[in-house]
Amino acid sequence: MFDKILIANRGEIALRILRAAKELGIATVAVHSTADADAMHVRLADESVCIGPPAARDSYLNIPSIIAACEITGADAVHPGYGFLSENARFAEVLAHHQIGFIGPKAEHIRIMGDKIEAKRTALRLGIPCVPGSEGGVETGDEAKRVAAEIGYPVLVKAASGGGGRGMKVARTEADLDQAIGMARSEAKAAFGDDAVYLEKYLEKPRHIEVQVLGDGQGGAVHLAERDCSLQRRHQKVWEEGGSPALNEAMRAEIGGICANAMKELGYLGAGTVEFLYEEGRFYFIEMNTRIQVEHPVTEMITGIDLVIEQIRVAAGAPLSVSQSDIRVEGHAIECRINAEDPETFRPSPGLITYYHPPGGLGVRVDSAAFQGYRIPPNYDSLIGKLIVHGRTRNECLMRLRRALDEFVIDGVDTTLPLFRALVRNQDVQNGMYDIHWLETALASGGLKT
Amino acid sequence: MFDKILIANRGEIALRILRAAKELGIATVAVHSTADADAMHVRLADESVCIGPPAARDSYLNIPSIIAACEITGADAVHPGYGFLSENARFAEVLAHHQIGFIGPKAEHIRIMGDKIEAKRTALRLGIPCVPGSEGGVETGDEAKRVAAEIGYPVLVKAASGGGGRGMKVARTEADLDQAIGMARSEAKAAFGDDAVYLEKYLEKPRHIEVQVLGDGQGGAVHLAERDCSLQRRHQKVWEEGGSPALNEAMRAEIGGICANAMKELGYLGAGTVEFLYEEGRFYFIEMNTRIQVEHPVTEMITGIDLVIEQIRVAAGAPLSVSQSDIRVEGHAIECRINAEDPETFRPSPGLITYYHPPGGLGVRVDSAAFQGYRIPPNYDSLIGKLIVHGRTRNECLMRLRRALDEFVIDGVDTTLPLFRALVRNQDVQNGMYDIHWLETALASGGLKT
Amino acid sequence: MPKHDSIDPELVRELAHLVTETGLSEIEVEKGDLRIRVVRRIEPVSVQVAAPAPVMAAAHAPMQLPAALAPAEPARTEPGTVPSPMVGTAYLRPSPEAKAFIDIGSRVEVGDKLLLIEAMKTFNEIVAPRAGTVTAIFVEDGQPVEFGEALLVIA
Amino acid sequence: MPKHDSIDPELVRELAHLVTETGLSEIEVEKGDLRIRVVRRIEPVSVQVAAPAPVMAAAHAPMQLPAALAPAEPARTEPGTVPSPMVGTAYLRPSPEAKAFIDIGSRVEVGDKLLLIEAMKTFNEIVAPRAGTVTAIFVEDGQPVEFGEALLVIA
Repeated sequence: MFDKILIANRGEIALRILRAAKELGIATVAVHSTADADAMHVRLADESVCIGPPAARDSYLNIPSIIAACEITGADAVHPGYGFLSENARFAEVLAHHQIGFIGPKAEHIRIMGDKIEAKRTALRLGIPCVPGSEGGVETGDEAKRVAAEIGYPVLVKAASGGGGRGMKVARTEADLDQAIGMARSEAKAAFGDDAVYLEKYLEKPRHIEVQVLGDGQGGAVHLAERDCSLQRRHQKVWEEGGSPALNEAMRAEIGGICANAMKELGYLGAGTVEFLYEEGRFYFIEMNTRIQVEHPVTEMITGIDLVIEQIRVAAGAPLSVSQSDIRVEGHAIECRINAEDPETFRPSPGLITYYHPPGGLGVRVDSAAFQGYRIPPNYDSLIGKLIVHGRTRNECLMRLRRALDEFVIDGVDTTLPLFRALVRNQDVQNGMYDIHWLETALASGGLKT
Repeated sequence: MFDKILIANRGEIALRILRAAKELGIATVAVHSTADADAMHVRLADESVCIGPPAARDSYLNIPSIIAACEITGADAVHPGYGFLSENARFAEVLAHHQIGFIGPKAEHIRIMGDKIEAKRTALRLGIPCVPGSEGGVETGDEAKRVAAEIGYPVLVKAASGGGGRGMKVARTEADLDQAIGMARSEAKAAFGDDAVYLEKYLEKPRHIEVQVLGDGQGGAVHLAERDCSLQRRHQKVWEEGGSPALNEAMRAEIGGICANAMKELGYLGAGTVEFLYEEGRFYFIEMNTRIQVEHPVTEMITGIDLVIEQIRVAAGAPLSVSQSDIRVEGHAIECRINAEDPETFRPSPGLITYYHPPGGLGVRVDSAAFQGYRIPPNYDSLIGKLIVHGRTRNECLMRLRRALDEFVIDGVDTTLPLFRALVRNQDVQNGMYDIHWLETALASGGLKT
Repeated sequence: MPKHDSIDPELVRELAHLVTETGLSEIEVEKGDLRIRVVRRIEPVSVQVAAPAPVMAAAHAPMQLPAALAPAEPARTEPGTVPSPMVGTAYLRPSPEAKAFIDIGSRVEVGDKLLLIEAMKTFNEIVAPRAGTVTAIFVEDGQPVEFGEALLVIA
Repeated sequence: MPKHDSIDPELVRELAHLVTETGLSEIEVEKGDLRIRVVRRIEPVSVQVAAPAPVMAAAHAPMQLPAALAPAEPARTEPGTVPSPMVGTAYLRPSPEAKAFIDIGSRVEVGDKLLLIEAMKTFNEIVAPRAGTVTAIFVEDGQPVEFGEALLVIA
């Protein structure tokens, strides 16, 4: 096991990692920019090192500074959290070169999953379902019809050289196909000078469902069920829950089993998330995140397994402490990402927290580095805390979340708490009837006035 | 189901009840003395009524005032919490007379368990193991020897008219018995003018182990495993955990089954606790508490069942929502009672909380009515919060408790947090090797210097 | 010569808004013989008024928690105020048809009946603790009252 | 004659923002007969003791959290202080046997070598940003330094 872990991150995830290390009896080093000198994890760490000015590229993204901090403190492993250097394969290699443990996957797996094409190719090879399409371009109208019939309507006609939505047309039936291809070709020709197009299945109202996996790099791998992260705004997850209101036990076991087997075959090490779009009973691979995720507590609450502790253990060479049959999903959990933002305009609201009182009681967890007197620096993202609530049923969980949100007090800055108070009272949310467009639509229609 | 519950209590348990009611969608009325006008549960309740001055007898114990508060608010049930009127059979009857629900057991069961002799008689009748003894007085030395041999040495010779420890002698072997009886008789004669003595099994180093039960008053009853509350100071529980480090699965199931069956036979309604002394594999009934207990969260953490919600449900006439086979003990939980007291002298420390920051993260629960800016009134007990920690194993739980205690900040008043920081680091506590005398001894020897 | 009406209420209002806008607790300005001080008490904490009798809380909106953490408002404390000695329902007349025990302007002696408070089907007579004239009655017939709530004033 | 409108609300607003921005609790300015005082009550946080420089924290005792929540102290800011531009290990001499680049009292010109900071097996030369006399050296040979940590003073 490691003796001293350097936490190469900030905010709530830095505190989260610190907690795991303390619970394992491992010493901690917090590195921080000058803007984070007063952060809670810096105060709670055994040692701290200021590694640079506020700009992330000069501090949290500065590999030489972080290696130097390891050297002067004698840290024998680094936990990168999420964001920053967490999916930087070179960082993992530099650490290895300095004989410092990287609490994350093997560099090669970070690299594969960081490349969209390589990732999809790997997923297909491992038996993970992907969005079906024409593979290459379609030449003739007949070929297009054959492919479209295979993958099923609606289909998306996409410019091979495309981007930014140009050269993209939806064909809902075979009757639409010729026209869609024609329009896509002309747009593509005009925009990119290349009229080659290909077909892909078009998902109209998909959900975002992701499977948490854990591997020991020695052939051991398990899945820890799924999280539904469909409630998004500008591709940022806002509300995550597990299990997904759209899945049943059998579907959960099936997609989970597929992911766990894929990770076994890959020899994957550490925590990871296989992300899917989900529509009408089918899963379509989007990407794999080779790190711990913001929403990992949802999984911890329904499985009782501390994912960060498991990350540390397997990075230190231990086999997984749990087998698939040990993992039981108990009840339901929901996470709300509380941002220091105006709950209607989403304008960031950095500044001094003048009053802070988190909710308590049964089934309520708060992961936050905020405290009364903390000044949220304007230099980083606006996530200041996560409220995670567990219940024996989804309904119990929703009722508990409602009362916990009503107890939560953060004064001095704007927060998205009012948005969540509106969401938990919304009929569609209560019914679990939402897809990845739902939140944007509800916000645009004013249906979530806080 | 009830529409509006009046919470006839204060402090953390009032907040606890409020949370359960909110999660059930039931309106709440907080009644309070003038000293508690600013309390958190008063602020969070839908309605509040000031029922009297600080002295409990004029407010929280004043039955007419509480009934009047029900009348003016239209509350259709009262939750009495613990202490105050919670085990007052007459209160239950007065409420019934006013057609107001009492969230607690039937008055007759409160009455039986409130009378030590009647309680023991009932326990014996229901098959609950009690401290073995001579039943009546022992006349001759031979009779004494026969009885002592039956119940096993050491035995306690007690004056029939005794009290306050006078006329009590321990006989460790048969050789000691005659002398012990002689001395007890003379002391008893001198003190009470009656030299009648009787014998009881003497427990030298017992643990305090209690079984949580829940009945629906309709013949349904379950047990929710045990809590070990041996760490006590002046008969006040300080640290409670479940399961007991002294029991294994089979013992847990056995004593739990005995208690559940007893409650079925009794037709018990609501939450209750059967308290035992435990020594060398045997349980000895002390008393039964016919209310929710301070340490109930320990059980909630290992079973996932919200005991206060269950109390409300069965009081409203619903059958139990769980059967014995649904109840699974998962992991281990420990509760620390955080008092506003000097951690060494235990002198109460009421006053203004100038900074308050509870710990967060996985497996950590805080039940507290304290907040920054709260002034702890000098009129009531010094319990200001409970820290309850859950882990998959007792060791994980201890490590998590340690880090949570290190995160907990309460400034402005003295608290017993430092005592718990010492306890969680103590070898005997870590090994679970303690009995009901351990804490007093450790404190007296200075072995727990904070 | 300075005249009191040379104090511009608009300036005071502006300062008052400023103190709120900026989240401050106090602003004081002085210019010549003009001095204006505006204070906003913010910390739930710092103001520990001695045990105020809070009027019955009207259903707290669940989301107003921050506000709810502000201290309860102090009770009316005009001299001569008669507080309710119990929780219950106040009645101003002995029976629905009868006339009220007292009206504003009534002259009362020590021991005169003022009103009834019903609790647990029992009507409790509230009598005058002092002699004087009733200058205010805060409760209406049939109104629920808390312990310590101001009932009326005998001046 | 003093006129109240000579009190500029913009100045008050600016001061009000200043008190918040700086984390102070009170600012009072006086100029001639004009006096403005803005106060912000901060409570627990209000005790802003100048804490010790966040030099590498020596193992925080786990129980000293309340104290640990006090704000970190400002770094040494004597004029002429040369802060470390990077994390690493400081060396005062080019090799273990050599003599130090500088001593207290040394006269340095812009660009003169002051010390080395090793990070990732690389020795980085730290040179004088200004001319003057070395009046203080805060680090010892082989001592780890943080970003921004005061190395020495050139007066």
